[in-house]
Amino acid sequence: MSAQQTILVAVALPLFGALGIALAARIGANFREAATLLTAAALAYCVWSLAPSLLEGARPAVSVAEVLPGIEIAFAVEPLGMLFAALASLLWIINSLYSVGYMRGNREPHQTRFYVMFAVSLAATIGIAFAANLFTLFLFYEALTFATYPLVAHKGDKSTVASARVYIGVLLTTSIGLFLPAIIWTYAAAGTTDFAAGGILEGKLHGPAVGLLLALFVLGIGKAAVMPVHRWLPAAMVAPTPVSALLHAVAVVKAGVFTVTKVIVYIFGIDYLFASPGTGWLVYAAAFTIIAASVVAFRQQNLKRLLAYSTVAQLSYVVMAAAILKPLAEIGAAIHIVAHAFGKITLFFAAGAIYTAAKKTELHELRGIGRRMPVTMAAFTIGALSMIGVPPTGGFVSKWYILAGAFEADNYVALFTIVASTALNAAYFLPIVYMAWFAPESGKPPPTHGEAPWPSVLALSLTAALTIAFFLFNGPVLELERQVVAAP
Amino acid sequence: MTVLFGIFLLTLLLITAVAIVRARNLFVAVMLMGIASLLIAASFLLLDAADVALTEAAVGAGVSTVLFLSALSITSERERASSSRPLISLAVVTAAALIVIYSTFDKPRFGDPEAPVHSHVSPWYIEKTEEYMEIPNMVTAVLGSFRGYDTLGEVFVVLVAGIGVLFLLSGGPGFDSGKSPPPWAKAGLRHYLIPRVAGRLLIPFILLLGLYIQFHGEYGPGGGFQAGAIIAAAVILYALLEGEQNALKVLPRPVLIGLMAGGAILYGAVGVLGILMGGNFLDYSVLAADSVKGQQRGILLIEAGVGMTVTGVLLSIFHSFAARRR
Amino acid sequence: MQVLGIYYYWVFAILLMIGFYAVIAKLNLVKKLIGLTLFQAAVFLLYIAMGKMEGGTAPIYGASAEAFSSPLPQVLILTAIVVGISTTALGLGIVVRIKEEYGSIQEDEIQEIDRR
Amino acid sequence: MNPLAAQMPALQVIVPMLMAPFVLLLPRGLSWAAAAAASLLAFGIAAQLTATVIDSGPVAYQMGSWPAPYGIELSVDALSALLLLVVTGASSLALVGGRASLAAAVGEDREHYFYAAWLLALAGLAGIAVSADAFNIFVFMEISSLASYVLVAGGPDRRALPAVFKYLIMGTVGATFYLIGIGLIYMMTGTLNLADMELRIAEVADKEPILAAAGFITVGLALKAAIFPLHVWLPNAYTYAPHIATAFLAACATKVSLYVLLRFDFFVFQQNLSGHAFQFAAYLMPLAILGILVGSGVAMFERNVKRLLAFSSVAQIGYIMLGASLVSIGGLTAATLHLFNHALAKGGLFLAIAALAPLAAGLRLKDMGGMARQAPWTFAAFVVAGLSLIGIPGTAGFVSKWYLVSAAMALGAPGIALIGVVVLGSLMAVVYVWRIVESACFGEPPENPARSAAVPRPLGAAIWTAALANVYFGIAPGLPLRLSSSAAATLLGHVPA
Repeated sequence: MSAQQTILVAVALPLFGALGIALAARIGANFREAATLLTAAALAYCVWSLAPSLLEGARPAVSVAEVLPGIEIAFAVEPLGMLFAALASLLWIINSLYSVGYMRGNREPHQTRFYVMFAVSLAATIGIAFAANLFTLFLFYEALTFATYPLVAHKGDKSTVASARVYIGVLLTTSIGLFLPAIIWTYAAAGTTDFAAGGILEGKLHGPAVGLLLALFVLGIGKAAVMPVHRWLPAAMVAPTPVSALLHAVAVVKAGVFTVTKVIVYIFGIDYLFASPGTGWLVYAAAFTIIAASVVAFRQQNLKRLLAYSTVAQLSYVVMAAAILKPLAEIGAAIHIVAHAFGKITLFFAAGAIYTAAKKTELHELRGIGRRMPVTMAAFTIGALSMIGVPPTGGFVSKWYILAGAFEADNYVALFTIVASTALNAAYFLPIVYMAWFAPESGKPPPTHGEAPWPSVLALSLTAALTIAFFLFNGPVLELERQVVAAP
Repeated sequence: MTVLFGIFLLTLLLITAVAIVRARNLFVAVMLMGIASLLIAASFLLLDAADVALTEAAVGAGVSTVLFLSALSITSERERASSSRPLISLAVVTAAALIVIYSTFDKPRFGDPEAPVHSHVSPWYIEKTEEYMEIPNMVTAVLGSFRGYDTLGEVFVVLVAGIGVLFLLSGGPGFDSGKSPPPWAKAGLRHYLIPRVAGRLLIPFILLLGLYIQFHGEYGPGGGFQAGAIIAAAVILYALLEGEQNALKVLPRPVLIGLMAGGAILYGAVGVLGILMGGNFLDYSVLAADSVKGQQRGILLIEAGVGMTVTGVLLSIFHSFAARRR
Repeated sequence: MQVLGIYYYWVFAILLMIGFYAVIAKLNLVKKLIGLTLFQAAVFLLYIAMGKMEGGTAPIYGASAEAFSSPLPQVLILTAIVVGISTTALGLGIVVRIKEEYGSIQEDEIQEIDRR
Repeated sequence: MNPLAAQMPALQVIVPMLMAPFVLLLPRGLSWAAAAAASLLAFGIAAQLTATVIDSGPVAYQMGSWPAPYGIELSVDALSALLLLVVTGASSLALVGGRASLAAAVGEDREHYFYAAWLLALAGLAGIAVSADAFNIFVFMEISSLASYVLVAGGPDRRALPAVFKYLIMGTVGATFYLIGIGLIYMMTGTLNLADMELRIAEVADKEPILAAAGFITVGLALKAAIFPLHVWLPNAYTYAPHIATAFLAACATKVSLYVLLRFDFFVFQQNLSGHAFQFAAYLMPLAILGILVGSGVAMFERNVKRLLAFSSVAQIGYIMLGASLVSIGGLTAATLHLFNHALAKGGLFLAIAALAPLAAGLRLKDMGGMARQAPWTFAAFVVAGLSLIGIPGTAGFVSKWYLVSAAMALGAPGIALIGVVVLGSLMAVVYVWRIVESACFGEPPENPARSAAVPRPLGAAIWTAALANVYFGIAPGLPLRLSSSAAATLLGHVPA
């Protein structure tokens, strides 16, 4: 199989997998779950098989159809996309494992629809990761929005549907109202929307137009959840936990910040953007989002909502890192995508496991729960440490690079933001950890539950392990991402 | 003299039109419409448009009046409320009229032989009718052949109207499948001696006039449409005298639908024959060895088609209205 | 002759206006159709008047005739008259059905019934 | 070469037209089959004509073999070919899929009248598209209009009757305005042939009768095309017509009037009226913008699904007008392309409504509850067509909006405002499409056991054909794009640089 074919297979595989899952569901639930895991594994194999050649500098590309003159549906693999696809495909396996435990443990309805739409969402995610131009990316970006809608509205009751309406409303409004005009503007100015090393807009736009276009992109890519377009993310927390975990901690939000990074690196070009006036505001916007979201997270009483606001803040780390416009910071942005993914998915898994086992969702209910669910809470602790950025977790590595980039750019706003938000992160995560391990158990009659079903526990242990592993073995990833900012 | 007469006719027309709009009794309005039509027809005659005058008289004073009256007998005679938004309507209407009057400022002089209407396309028709068709009536030549495609369209407009009325009135609460016709439908004016005798005397002459106009159209004013209207009028008169059911016995519904469809098919078939004989659609020259003969044959056939369809449609519409339970 | 020529166009305009007024302002559906008929008849007058040629005769070849009024506008209006009566017939068919369904042919009353 | 090939422009019209009287005479059981066969044949002819136009340019045809300004000429160029594909395609798809739905709406005892009227509507619309003669266009406009009145009047609800009466009155006023307009032009030029008219109008371009004629023709056709604010007949007519007829008419009826408007404004007037380019843009652009915003705005709050989609049509006509009012290659390409793409989307949506309506208690939004579960496949197709209506990439609707926005962008600063309008309209489309989707997916299914069982197979196939066409022409818009850019070049070729 040539690299080109592998790309196409990787995009199509989850779609056929979805069909297979729907068919397997007619035989039985076990077959359906087996089909899901099989598809996930096959996808991961496909995606990961592309990595070695990429490290050696290959850039496989394939074009599918030319929609308009100069506008193609085409795929090209480059380090950023590779990292994102590899991350999403790896975590899908673990997430599927977790879903089996969660969905069965909670006796959720419409499980077939859940698995099918999940597979479709993954196809869209891989499409985003491998898109060779803005148009293709936008196509899959919208596909991801629509594919995740039924997952968010899974419960189907009134308040869920209302939240799902906020979700799709914000995402569609921003993408059609801002992102799409930005793409058309780009096309009108540059004559192409292809991602190219060093950017395509250099010399094509001047003065405040650059800042305006950047604003259209950043606010239009609603999935990146930069304030004030972050509202959909807390709203999406009405979804079942596996959806929150994979999609709203990994695939969807990461698709957002991934797109922002890609636009900054491959459409504008960091040097051009750095030289253009009126683009510095993005650091401030991201910084504001980080601080504000952290403050809001600090005030939350519901665990999932707290995690959601923490995600909003962490996403803006990536945006801010990309907006620092220095090579080290761009690397930091890329690996923060990975580091945050491992940490946040662990936290969500833990939250879901607690809900499955103990039906608890509020912070004050978690007193002493560490004694009943030690594995889960251990994983939660690792995840929380990664969020704060404490070694030996992945979160430390990426923060280090972002800090280095901020120093390089003499960007004191960014420096201050990182320090301040670290303190805030610690302030809202550590009390939970402390309470879970050391506070006396409350509640009458005293709870009798133990750990969640084993697939869930296995899954969250794996991701916790990955969080630590990323601190220790991040060499290949760093090497890959250096290529992003290497001279074209 | 002509000028004064023309002005007199037009002024009368305007007065009638105002009276029509103001009349609260719809029956009166419809009768006034007939008069207005006759006035318009007379004006057309003054303007050298004999064919159009004949048609306007047959349609406006004849067919249209019959249709309106049949509809009124089912609905109601009185107009209840008057107008809505008269001021806005007046404003819109005045604006339209002002544009029309504005448009007449720079028009060619009335009757100017050098006007584009007379100098561009029209002389060709006047010249070539003789050459290609050897028939005196240029209106028939243009209608039947030079612009025969328009006339084909016209036939199908009539056909749609027929289909539409049949469709609309073949359902709904007033639909009566003919099983229990009201007594008047059987009798008509049969018990009134004088109208009956006079009418019966008239009918053959009207039919004859219709046939004459049908086949004389190439020489004088007339043609399929006018003939169809007149023949239909004869049958309608018969229906009024002898009762609608008896008229249906003479020309039953399937026959009427056959006439309707058959006329349209005949017209179309003549056109298709043109293609089959190696010409274009509606090219009659190829219908006979001699192209002039072919043109004449073609015009005769399509006029027959027009007559059939018009007769069929008008009678179908009349019966559809008449058969409604009221 | 020119007086008559201008007069034809003015009558066309006024007749158009009268018919159009009945179409928009009248609430009775039959009256609207009557207005529509007048409205169309005005247009016929426009066409026929422009086809008239000074000193011409009806466009039928005859012994003495030398100049003819144009046959083309007459043909167009023949077609237009037929189109007009077809529209009227269909309109009347609809009015009859409206009367049967609603018991009224007044626009305002029908709207009132539908609103209920 | 096939000897019939030269006759294609005529056959395009007379095949459906002549089949209509036969439908009246044939046994009742055959009327649907005859109508569908004639419609499919017409579609084949349209495809053949399109191929000819792409290969070797416009096709002209002399009716009765009479030379051009004297006889009636037919001519098929890229624009008419595009329109012919839309008209015949919509008719064929609706007829093939719509038998059961129409039988239920119209009643089997009178459906042969209905099918005959359908064929005449098709023939009339096709006749307008191929005609190159101003008066001939009037005649065929009346055939199609009268036939459409019959189609709308076939609706089972009695409210169809006042709706169709309003449609008839406004349609006839529009046609008569058009007739006055061509009468005035004829008075000044002595010709009815469009090409001849364009040449001869140059000498008299600034005379009052021509200016008044431009006004009458524009207003008359705007009435027929339901351009805001002359759209008032459209919502009720579309709402109460039989669903299948709505699909057919919504896909192509108003488009044909728009086509004639484009022909007149660009072919006949554009080169010749002094300052006309300015007038066209100045008068139609605000109306187009208002149409987009008001149509979408009303659709956002409308409760009846069909009327919601009808108001969306008012907005979509606004997009077409907006593209045309830019008077540029890009704008006209966008306009003609949207003409094609909107027909695909709206046709698909109304076909899906035809399939869903018998399953629901009514057509209010809340009646749609549970539709996604009851007819998942049909509803999926509905969503695909809905996405195309919004203009999501990967669907046909996106391509035309892309062109529209690009054309507006070429204007510079004022273009930004237009882009704002397009974007706002699209967002409003998201809202009204999503209201239907949401109530179908998550609404309470009404407690009404009297629902019929399933969507008929042919209708399902027709709906999916339309939905897939939306996707296909969103990914590979080569054919319509080629036709519409060629049409735009031809239209603009008549405008002085």
